[in-house]
Amino acid sequence: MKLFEYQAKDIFKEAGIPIPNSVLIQEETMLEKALDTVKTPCVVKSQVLSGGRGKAGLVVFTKTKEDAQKETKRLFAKDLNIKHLLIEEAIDIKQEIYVSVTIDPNQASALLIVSKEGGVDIETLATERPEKIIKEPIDMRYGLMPYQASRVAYDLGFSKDITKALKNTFLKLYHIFVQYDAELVEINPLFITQDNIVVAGDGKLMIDDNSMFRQQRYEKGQTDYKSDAEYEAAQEGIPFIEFDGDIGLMCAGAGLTTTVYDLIHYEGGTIANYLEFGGPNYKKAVKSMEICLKVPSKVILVVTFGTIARADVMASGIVEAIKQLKPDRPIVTCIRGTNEKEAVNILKEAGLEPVFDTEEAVRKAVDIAKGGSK
Amino acid sequence: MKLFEYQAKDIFKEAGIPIPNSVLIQEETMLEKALDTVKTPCVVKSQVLSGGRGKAGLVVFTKTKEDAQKETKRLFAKDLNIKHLLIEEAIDIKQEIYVSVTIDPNQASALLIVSKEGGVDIETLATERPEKIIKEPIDMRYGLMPYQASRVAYDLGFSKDITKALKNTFLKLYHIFVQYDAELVEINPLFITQDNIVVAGDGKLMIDDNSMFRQQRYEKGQTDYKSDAEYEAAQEGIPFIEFDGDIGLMCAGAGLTTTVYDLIHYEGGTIANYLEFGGPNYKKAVKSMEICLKVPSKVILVVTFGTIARADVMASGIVEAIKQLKPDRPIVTCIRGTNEKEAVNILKEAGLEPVFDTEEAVRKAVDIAKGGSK
Amino acid sequence: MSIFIDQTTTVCVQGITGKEGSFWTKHMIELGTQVVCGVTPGKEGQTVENKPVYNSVKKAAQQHNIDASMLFVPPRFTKDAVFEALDAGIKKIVTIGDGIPLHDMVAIRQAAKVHNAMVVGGNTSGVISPKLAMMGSFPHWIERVYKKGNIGIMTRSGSLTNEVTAMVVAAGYGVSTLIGVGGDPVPGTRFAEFLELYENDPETEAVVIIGELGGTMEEEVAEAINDKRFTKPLVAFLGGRTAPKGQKMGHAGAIISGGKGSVEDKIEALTKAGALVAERPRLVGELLEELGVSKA
Amino acid sequence: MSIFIDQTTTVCVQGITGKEGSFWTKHMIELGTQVVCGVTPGKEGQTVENKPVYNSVKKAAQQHNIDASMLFVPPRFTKDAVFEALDAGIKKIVTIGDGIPLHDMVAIRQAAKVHNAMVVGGNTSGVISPKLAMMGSFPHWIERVYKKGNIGIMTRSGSLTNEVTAMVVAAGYGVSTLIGVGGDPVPGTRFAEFLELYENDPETEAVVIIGELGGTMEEEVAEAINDKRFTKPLVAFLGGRTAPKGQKMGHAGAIISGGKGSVEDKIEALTKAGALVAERPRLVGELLEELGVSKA
Repeated sequence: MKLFEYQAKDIFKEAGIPIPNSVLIQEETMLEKALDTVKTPCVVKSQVLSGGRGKAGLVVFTKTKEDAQKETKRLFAKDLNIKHLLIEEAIDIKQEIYVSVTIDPNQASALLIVSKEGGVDIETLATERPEKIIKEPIDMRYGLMPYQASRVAYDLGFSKDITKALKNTFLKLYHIFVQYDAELVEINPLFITQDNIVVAGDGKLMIDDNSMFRQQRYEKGQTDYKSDAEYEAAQEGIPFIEFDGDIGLMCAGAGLTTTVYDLIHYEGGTIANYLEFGGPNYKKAVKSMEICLKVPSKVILVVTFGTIARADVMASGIVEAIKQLKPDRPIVTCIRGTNEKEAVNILKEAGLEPVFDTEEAVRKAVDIAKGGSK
Repeated sequence: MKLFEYQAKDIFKEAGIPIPNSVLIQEETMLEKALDTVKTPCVVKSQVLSGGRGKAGLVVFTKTKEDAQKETKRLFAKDLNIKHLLIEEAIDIKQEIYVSVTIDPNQASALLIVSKEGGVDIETLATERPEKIIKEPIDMRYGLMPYQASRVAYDLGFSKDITKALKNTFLKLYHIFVQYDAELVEINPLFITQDNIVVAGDGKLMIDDNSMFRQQRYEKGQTDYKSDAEYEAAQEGIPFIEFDGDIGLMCAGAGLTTTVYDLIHYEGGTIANYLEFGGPNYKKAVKSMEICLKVPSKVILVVTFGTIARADVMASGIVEAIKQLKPDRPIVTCIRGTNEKEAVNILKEAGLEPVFDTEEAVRKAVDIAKGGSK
Repeated sequence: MSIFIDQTTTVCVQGITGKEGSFWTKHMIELGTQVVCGVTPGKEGQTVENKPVYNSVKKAAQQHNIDASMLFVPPRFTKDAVFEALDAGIKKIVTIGDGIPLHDMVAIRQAAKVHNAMVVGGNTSGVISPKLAMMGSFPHWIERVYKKGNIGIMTRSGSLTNEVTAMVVAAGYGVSTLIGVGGDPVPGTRFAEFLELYENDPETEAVVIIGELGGTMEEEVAEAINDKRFTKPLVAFLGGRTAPKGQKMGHAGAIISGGKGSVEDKIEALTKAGALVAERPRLVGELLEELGVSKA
Repeated sequence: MSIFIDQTTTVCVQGITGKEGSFWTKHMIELGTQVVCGVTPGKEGQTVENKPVYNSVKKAAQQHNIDASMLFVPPRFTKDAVFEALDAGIKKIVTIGDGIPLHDMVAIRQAAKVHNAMVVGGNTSGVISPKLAMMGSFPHWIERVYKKGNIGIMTRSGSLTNEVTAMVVAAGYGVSTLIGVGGDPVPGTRFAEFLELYENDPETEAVVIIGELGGTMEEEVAEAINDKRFTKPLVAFLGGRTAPKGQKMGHAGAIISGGKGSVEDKIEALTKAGALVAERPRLVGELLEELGVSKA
């Protein structure tokens, strides 16, 4: 689960990492009071989870109260669908640093990643000038040791005060990483102010979804989802992503799904949604199809090759779903795996024309989507 | 630092280990109210740090209110110097178990120690029937893993409910061990009641003295010391133990001190006190002698062979102490080590007769104590 | 003979009395797997498929010679169960659980390294050598997939494995040993770490890897070929060529892999190393033929 | 030549700019020790006794070949400093700090084992080979104690070491290498673990151990003699024969050592193994003579 900037910064603050003075607002009318605390010049920051907010005009520096009002109005406009703005004091910046803690899957360690060239796109920096990036492996049995944090901080070559503040920031960031079962915790940029204070300019914290059972603090609410269909799927525990193409996908397994996704593109088709029909969801055909039908699409394509997810159970589910939901669009099925012969019979008996080859099923769905034969 | 039973039990309770219903009282008049909560039959338990409280009559089972009153009065009598009594409900016991967590210095691991034969003297059991004791090594990098706690619990052969409760008790006890930087945390006996509940019958928790800087919860108060001299020494950070013999010892280093202790006994002498004059205390001669003079003794024996603790500094200190305090008893010195020649000169100039050999010094002190020549 | 597991490997099943555990134990034995015992705390004295159940792996290991342990354990208890197996000296462990906490998997992989052991999984179907033995949850009865042969298969995926393997079999080949390393970001053992086993396995003539976007496991395979640590023919199929970017892992994920991780990068690395990459599952068989791999 | 440290051993001093660090660095060099550099975070660029100071051990190790590290670091930072030295690949570490937290010492000893390194201390004066080199805080200028010779000495104590060693020297002997293992309940390295070094050291003809009540280090020495891992003459002096019982450690401490730990037990174990135990410091020299140990 990806947290919003303001949530990450709350956690930083609690851990003792300095953050800029700021107020979170949910509507335009709250700005006036926020500016009593924050003062102009300030930064108006849209709380959205996508990257590149600056380039997209979703984070704006404003000099005057009037500017701030104008930007707030613009960003709260309905079509942008932004729920929160963070009104944050403008910091007098001397330097920007990059800091993060994440996992190194190969070494089975955590990794403290630091660069003196923060603020920029760190991915680009990693490719073009990897020597600008310090990577310190952390044995998670011992945690980040003070000597490591100290060594990395000194290697950056700042004055003693800043070095000490950086060392403490690294140690606190690692502590957050462990405490929140994080995939990634990142401060980019970490400001060094003209007064030689270290302040978190941004905050990213991704909690491992598999650890949510022991991370009770954050639960996703309806406003955290892009659409009602995604929210409804999440309530059922069904992985679901909405796109804007023509073919609704009910597929079992991430690997098979991405492959079908590729095959559809090879055939010139487009995807309306991803829905994970495998794993524990294989018995949830009715609910799954109900969610798929909420998304505009021209055809629904079901592809499975199941192991524990039995083909006959899935076939029966699809038949039941069609009976109950009476879908307004064609359904193409390619259901294989355990008890696949029974599955074929079930589908045929219900009057469907099951396909048994993935590529053939994909071609059929793309044909329908393009307006070809049903 | 050794905690009292009631302090250890507070910690058990916070950690979720069940303890008997109890009330702590500081004077006789508090019993009445305590018995409103606890009811008779109850156990009246003296809160002292020495072992073998049962045999010494310091823990008494009382059937009636009158019994409880009688015992409370007896135990609060001045000469026993008991500050707290724990009035505890009597538990209907089916079985007593021994559980502790401590360190294995050789393996550099922690050790979960469990025996189905609790309540008895575990030291004796360890010598006589070691096969009755389960020792589970704990890699402190990982902590006590649930599978280990489970395995040990099942090995005891109780019903499923009790096994589960024991497993949880082990895990919680280890957690306390880590949280409090313990040398030892012990529950002996751990009761299994007639209702198959697991309850801590006693509690011992020894916090590592070297870790007290990060264990802020417990600080020793004046009432935790056996005498004013011990309290005063502790305030100065000077290790000090009071005995009831004739020779006051100001010695540098634990090894040399125990050796001098042995040599005094070989010569037929007895010890009035131990005072650690080495380490950072070598500059505290005046304060050290002041403390020694508070304890009844016939002679004060100073033995050192110092490294960082310079002999000349210690000699000057002793001379200064004699000048300031005008001791009422003879002082025998045997001060060696760095700058020992200067030390001899300093002592001689002050009119003392420094000895240079430990055995000779011991003999001289014992002679004086026995009433021989000064 | 085969790699990792064969008909002589003695297997303990942790979580044997559960629904999944007992179901797949039956099928593992059916295929020929030497399941010798099981473990479920509190169930000692029971049997499953006539195999004795113990309260702890240590106790099981005192009674039986155990080469490998198969875990049917919920994800949140997987770390504990793996550590228990390692503690009992077991060097081959398969865990299929989907949803193991990330930090737990880091601890598992590290502990396995320290113990010089191999943990396969999680989030996988396990390991199967058709007609010989399996540890996991494969529908080995689907003959158009689990046919014995001379192709070693490694995969990060579940149903895609069935899809691709069915194509390999359709082309006239069969499988020596199939290893599902698992779909999690930190698998217990990585593609490249199994290559030595395949290299030394006389039953394996070529290897197929079924990869996908993200991570660097496929690049590590390319390195192994470059370093001549693996010299047999190798065909890869990679899902996710057209997947939308950055749906999940952020910048730092990309940094660790030094800007690698896209399917394009993987194709480039593998192709440079001399492996063939199939565009569609159907083509995997064709490419094996192209490399002159014999049909049994 | 000598054991653990000699005039060729290159030494880094952690905490070199502190009062203690700079004082003893001077004396270590004076004796002949090859101090090559020091470490104090934030003091890089300075020098102490003409030796360069670095911000981290890693950086020091990039500039110098370091065999051993000497720590003058407060007890509460000792664990971090030892781990830093181990991380930099240093295999011999001496830490003299008195007051290292118990659980930290457990971590230190365990990490040392994992790294195949030796940590001497804490709560000790360190290691000295008279006239050659030292790591620690010995008043090596006291000639009636630190005289070169053929007796290896190991001790748990500070001033008692001076007391006993002075007696050994008074009897006409001298010291090959003196190792203070330290007075804490969990020393980094134990008596018996040094015996192999003394056994193989041609400069050492006999060993004296200065022990005391508590723990099992002396019993382990007896075992090593029994197992013929140590075959040279050995004399022990043990303080605390008449000490009041149980002033500190409770029951569990006694259990670990299986009821051992009293001076009586230690004397019995050592005597059975064939070692001689001196009743008083003065007698140590006599017993060495009794064993026929030659005077240099």
